Amino acid sequence: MSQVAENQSPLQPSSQHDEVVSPWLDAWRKFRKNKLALFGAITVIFFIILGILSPWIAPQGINDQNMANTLQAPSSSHLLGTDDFGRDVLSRIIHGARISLWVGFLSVVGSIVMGCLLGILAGYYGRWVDTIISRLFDIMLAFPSILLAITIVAVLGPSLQNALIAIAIINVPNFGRLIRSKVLSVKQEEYIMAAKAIGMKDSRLLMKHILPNSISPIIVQGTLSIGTAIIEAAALGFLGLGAQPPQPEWGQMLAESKAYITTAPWTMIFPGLAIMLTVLGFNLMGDGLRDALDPKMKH
Amino acid sequence: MLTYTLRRLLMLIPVLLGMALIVFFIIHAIPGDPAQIILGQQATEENVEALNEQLGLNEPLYVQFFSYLGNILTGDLGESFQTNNAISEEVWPFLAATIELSFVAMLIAIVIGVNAGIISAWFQNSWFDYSAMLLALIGVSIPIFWLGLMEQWAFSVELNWLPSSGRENVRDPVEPITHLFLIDTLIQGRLDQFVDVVRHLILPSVALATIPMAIIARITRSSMLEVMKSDYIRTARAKGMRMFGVVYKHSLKNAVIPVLTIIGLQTGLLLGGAILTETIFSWPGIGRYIYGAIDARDYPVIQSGVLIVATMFIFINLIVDLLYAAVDPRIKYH
Amino acid sequence: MKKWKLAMMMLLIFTLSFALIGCGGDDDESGNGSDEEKILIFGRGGDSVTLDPAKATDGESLKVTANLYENLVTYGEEDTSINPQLATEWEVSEDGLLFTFKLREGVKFHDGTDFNAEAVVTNFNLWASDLESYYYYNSQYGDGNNGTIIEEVKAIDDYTVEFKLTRSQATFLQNMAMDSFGIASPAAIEKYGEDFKKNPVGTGPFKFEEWKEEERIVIVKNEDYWKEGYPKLDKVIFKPIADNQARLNALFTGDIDLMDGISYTDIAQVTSKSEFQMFERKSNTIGYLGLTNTREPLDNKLVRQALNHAVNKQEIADAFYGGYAVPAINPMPPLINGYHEGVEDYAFDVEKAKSLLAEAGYGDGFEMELWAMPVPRPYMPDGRKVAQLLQKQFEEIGVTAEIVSYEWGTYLDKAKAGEADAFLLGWTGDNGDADNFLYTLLGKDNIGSNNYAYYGNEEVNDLLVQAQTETDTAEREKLYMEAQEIIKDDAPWIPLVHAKPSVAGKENIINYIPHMTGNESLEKVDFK
Amino acid sequence: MTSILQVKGLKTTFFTDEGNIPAVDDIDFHLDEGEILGIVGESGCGKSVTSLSIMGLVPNPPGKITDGSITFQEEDLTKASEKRMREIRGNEISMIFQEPMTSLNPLFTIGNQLIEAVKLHEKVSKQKALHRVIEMLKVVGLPRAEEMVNEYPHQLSGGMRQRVMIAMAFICNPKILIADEPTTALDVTIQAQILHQMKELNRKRNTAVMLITHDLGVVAEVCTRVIVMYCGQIIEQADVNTIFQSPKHPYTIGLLQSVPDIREKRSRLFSIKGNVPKPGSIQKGCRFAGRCEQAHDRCFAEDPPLYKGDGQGHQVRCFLHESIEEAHHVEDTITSP
Amino acid sequence: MSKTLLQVHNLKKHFPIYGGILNKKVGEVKAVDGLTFSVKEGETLSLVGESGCGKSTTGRLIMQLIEPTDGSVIFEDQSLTELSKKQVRLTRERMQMIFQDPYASLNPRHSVQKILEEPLIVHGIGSKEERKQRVKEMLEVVGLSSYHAKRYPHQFSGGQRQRIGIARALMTKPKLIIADEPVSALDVSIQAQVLNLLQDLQKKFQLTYIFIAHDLGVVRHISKSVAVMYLGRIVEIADSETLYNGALHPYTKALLSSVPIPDPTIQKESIPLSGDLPDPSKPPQGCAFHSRCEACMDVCKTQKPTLMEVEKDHYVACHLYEEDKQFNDK
Repeated sequence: MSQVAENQSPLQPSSQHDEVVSPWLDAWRKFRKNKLALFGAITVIFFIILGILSPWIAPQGINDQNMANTLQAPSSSHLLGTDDFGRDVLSRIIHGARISLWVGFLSVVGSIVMGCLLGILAGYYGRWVDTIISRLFDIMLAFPSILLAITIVAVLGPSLQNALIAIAIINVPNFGRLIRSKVLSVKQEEYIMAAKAIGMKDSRLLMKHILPNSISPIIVQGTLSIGTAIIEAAALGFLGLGAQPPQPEWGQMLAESKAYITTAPWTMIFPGLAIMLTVLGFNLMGDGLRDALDPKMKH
Repeated sequence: MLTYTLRRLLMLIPVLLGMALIVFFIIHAIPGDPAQIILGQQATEENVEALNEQLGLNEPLYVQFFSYLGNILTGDLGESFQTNNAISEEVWPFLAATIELSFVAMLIAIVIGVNAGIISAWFQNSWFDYSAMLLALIGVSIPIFWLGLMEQWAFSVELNWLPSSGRENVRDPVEPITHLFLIDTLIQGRLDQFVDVVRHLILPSVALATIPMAIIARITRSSMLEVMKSDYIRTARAKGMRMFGVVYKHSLKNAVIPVLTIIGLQTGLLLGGAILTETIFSWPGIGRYIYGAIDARDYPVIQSGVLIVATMFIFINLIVDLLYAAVDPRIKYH
Repeated sequence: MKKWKLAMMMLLIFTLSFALIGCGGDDDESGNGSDEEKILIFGRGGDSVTLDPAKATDGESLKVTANLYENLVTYGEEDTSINPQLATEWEVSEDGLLFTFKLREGVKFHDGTDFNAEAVVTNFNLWASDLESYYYYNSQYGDGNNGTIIEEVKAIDDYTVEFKLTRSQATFLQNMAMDSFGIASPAAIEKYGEDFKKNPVGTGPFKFEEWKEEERIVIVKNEDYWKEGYPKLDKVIFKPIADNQARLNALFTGDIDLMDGISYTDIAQVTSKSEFQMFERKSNTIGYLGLTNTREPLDNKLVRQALNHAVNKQEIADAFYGGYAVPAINPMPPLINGYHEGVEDYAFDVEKAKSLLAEAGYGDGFEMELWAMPVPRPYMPDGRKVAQLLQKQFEEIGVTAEIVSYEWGTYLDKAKAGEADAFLLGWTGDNGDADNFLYTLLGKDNIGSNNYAYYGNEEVNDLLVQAQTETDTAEREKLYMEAQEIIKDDAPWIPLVHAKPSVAGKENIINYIPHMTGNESLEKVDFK
Repeated sequence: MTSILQVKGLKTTFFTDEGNIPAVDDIDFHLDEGEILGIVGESGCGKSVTSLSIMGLVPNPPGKITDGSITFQEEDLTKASEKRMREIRGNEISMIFQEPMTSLNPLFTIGNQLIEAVKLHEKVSKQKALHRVIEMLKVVGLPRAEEMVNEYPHQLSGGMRQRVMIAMAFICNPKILIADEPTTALDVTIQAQILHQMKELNRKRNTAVMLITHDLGVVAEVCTRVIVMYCGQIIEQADVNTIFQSPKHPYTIGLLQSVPDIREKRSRLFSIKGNVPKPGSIQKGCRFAGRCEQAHDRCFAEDPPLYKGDGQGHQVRCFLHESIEEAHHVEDTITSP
Repeated sequence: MSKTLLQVHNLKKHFPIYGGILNKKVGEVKAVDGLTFSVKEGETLSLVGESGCGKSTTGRLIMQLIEPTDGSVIFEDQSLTELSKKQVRLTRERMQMIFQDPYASLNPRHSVQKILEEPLIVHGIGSKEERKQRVKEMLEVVGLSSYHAKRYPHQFSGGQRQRIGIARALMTKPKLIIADEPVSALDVSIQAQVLNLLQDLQKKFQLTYIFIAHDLGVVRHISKSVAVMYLGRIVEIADSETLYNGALHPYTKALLSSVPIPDPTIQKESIPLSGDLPDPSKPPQGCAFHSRCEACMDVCKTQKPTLMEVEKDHYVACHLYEEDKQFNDK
């Protein structure tokens, strides 16, 4: 013992004062340095705040019609103009932020939950479970996703909630596959072997080692998917299969104002820009998260 | 290689069967009576009933499924409820329209996307890199239906440069041979029509190309960067090779593999995902064909249409997988 | 440096693409100069389903066949009066059971065969032989028991045909003029069999040339047309463009000459441009908000009346029909014989509505679903928007309406099953007769069919049934007026507007008169 | 013996987010014609960066040569154009790397990659180049050379690939071969083969070899002269026998003693305490002072210079051996130009 | 004599190779093909061999981390291959493993505290406080400081990480430690530290080691006995001194003479072994080594030699010595 202690005093004296850098802290530091990602995060937060505070900051309500004042060009009283009901476009976009973000977020959470469940089952248990689930994913991916969403909405009936469900379903295989492959690769990692070697139960292994180490790609993919989900919701809204009027969902706003593209382009341009900016925000943020959390992951 | 191909083909069977099953049951779960929809709002009850009988929709679902499956296996895709035409004969013009559009869109996406990706990787952190990648990010963030409308507005309505919809000049329609108009017009030596077809293609194909272009550019860049860091690139440089050779000979071929995957996936997505673009640009393609059929509850058309698209998707990806083997000798299929 | 080569290539690509964009930017001439062929391109929302008019159930099919076929009698250019076409004159027996038509001589089908009495007999017998396929024949001349009210069609001589009925039908001639009953060449029917729907042969001003599905239908001038000097056009192309906006763009870029189904919101755009004009189609439609009479609280007449008072119809007409609609009072458009001018509408009066609600026991209002159709219909271009306006107007009287929409087929199914509270719907007249509106839509017998509102007034039903067999025109009109008065009071619907689904076209188009049935022959249409 | 390569005051710095890290910090050495110079050190000591600096292949960004000169045949490579460097690389100075598995492009045949190496520097027909390639492959002891030119890297074992790399390096008859840990990834039996091969080629073609390794056994077996590096600096330099028989720097001594020897079983290995300091974390003073048993105050305060010259070129960077310098100072100044 | 702690008998692991249209099994790699050996308490047995010889697989087989195709592993008189999954898990309290790659074998998202106390949690040892205490102790034992417990693996150098790995293996006070190439990823000076630590710990806790390595120098230094493996089989097994001074198998001899000796005065000119390791899925007929063996005889090409005791406690699998043996037996 004495011999051991004697030979082992190998650390530099300064090291005691090193701060503890957890992987999350490390990731945050990297993220913070990425200007584009930060810009994305700020955009996203901006829209989130817009969504949360919409009842208070929007100059008008969702459905404050003014038929005497329709299709007004942007002016000081209506910064982004009015639509064909004389409603303030800006207010509707602000209210719409809540809907779009909510749909994006909830549907992605739904996809993640379902995808995780199936992906873990497939990746961890392998064999026939894997075969069945993987084939199911193959089948779902072979469907053109928007067509699948349209069909699901056709079955359930057009509404925002059903659009959300449809979007959640069509994105399940993306997450399922991701998690499955992550589980498979994490399973090969030496620290998993090490954890097994200390006599760990499978369930604990899954919860304490495999899942936490699969989480960062899920976060990254999840962030990016919120963007996609918002576009998908807008597309369904655009086709009249998503949010129902007078809900100011952005895609549905586009559908409603499509006819005015030449006479009142602002009714068309601004909701489209809102979608694009929000999605861009999520994409930038997702990219930044990827670089920070999981530099090895591919685009 | 052959065995691998065969094995992959064999693996398709359960996928296609599963697909047929799922399509069938989802579609039959859609509420609404096809006969009613075919006959319209003003139809009488008896007429509806009679049509249901005639279409075989009174049979139990599983009977319908197996007869449908049996028909498909014998190559019979069924008849459209709406037009009573054999789908196998009816579908090709639509499919051809989509194939032509997707092909051109993919061509644009690949040519611009790959080159932008290479240049970005080559001049990493240059202004070109930054702006190209920001554009690519915007590209994946744009709702394409919105982009399509904006294009129409700008180039067709306001500037009147390009036609806003359709595939050809209606006044001087193309005589279809293959239904791929670019080819048909060339076969017939109608250069004026060819130009016209190209002009019709520009707006929708650019809208459709946006997302894959952006994705391809991003993947090409990151994959190039990764390859350029690899040991064998260092070896190539240690041999005294110049950067251009290194990039175009050694890096590109290696970087192309992930790009190939994406191209495969995206092409598949384009085929089926063109619904929105096709709607906006009145492109008589398969997406609209199926979408219209959903509206009309034209079961055989939806089933067969979706199956055709999915099969194409699967085959394109199979081809991509086989292309890997051509590019990458490491993938030796036993 | 190879970098330069790359840059040069890029430059080349860009130049090429600009060249492509540039060329043809100015070639939007319609090609309708006097020395050239006169080609009219008609843009519309959807493709035809069949070109056999007798089998067609959709307007887009009949829009084409109206130019290929002719009937024994036809409607007036601007109304639904009965005029000779292939029949030059006709007689009706006293009891209304025997119709004798004198046929026009010297008319030939497009395939060169003669039009004669035998051809008429063949057509009518064919239709009677398969009531399932010949849908309109069944609905107009069927007796409801898989039989038909036309007992026999007989060729008296080459150019005389006699129809013998089992019971008198007030609308017999009115029906005869429907586009569905165009006379086809028996030889062609024989020759093409199942494929006849793709190879139409009639006697009309235009001959069929080509049908490329979802792309175009081309019909060309019938050089042997019996009406001297017609048609004026050499060729008409029907081009389906589903999206309204895209269709309008196509009009503006010169890809098409005429378009129907223009969004009412776009009319201003057309009228503001001197190169374009609007053609107004007389209304043959009713757009209404059905109030399902069996559902609480809409089963209460006072509530229905209150809702009627709450709606500002003019606002709807202005906002979503661009003025191309008139507020509706009765369940049928004013051009129809038997329309009751004297019925007074429920005034737009919020206070009145509130007091009626209070009287009905709903002083605090109530909640209901407000269904809006997801697809544009001729009688209502944008149901969701109308619904939003209605929602707002109902809100004024304390009624909270949630807008619900289903996919179109489902929508009809569910509404038919009585699952809707209030629902937007409408109707386009088939044959320009009051029966086709009042009985079809509000007869108790039609509950579960087209009486979506579940309006079950026995008295009204009796009046309407009685009118069906009444051959005296004045007597008939009286019956219908009586029914309209009762209906107004019962308020099973809120009749909203009679839309005038208009057509936009190039300024140089002349003699185009859109018919209220939605389909018209283009024989007189010409370019300036 | 004439020096073919002269490195003076070379400094290569990596500019990273964590600060500027001098991976190679002011090193001087020379490589003589036909000799095998060993550069030993633990990971992160800068030995690989040294070789990349000579080749002009330091990844930039983040790395950059910030000071010093590399004189190859009277030409300063740090000032040479990229075009000139390309002419030199593979032709005058070639290099082989640690990982034979990843150093060959997996998508091209062996023949293709070797022919490319020839054609980059000489105008010969493809046929002739192929001929040269096959011959070279035979020289490095690959028996099936004719077939092998049509094979892909993944079809070969690690040892064979490293031979291919050697063939590629020697095919243009370079004056210098830089071998960066060429056998580390290989099994001992294969290592023996490869080392043998390199020695053979060195002897036959008189190519100077710079062998970078962490394995003292390999150094003893192959090299004629040895440089020991620590934290970006040269700390000891001498001919191979001197280093192994009378090492002077405490680090060299410790390193030699920590190697478990196959010939005898020691009850206990000597071990150097502590860890290699993180790059960039070096404070002033001797870089080894923190781990040195004999360190005294001065070691922590002052950076010792490289004391040169006991006549046999034995140089040590340690205050303990200051005396060498003094004793031979005069002689040193006379011999050096 | 101390008692035998671990006995391995005829241990096999064959990995199937799939192929063909239906993805059927078309062959197998005999990664481990009939190993028999035993280890006594407190001793160190080393498994050496070149890459792909099956030594790491053997380690994992002993731990029951992968399921053997055949054979038995008897640990403390308990046949592990016959135990249920759960029972196997419980034996790991007394049987632990150290891995080659100190970067990969520590979960990057867990702090050192979490990593070290995990074995205790898994086996339900001690209260939270006790566990914390033990982590501190163990960190000191392996030469780290207790304040390191809060840090994450990426904050340590390679040598320190390997110490953490060792500490983790020791947490449950095991009897047997399987060390899979524990020092091959480390620098020479650090390697010596870790080897010394392992030796000290062995003395302190009476540990038994199975030491898997490819570096013959390291092996000689640490082991009591050594088994040399080639293509899934043991070719020679003996007491370490015997083996290093009097190796019998041609492969062992070649291996030993391939090791570069840090002494420039010794000049070797010949290469001890030519050729490459054969493809493990298609090993040569007969003795797997015959394709590279200088002393290859006809019999070697057809018959697999068996492991025989040629001298006392010195087993060799080579036809060269079979005759001697047979002769001796007669």
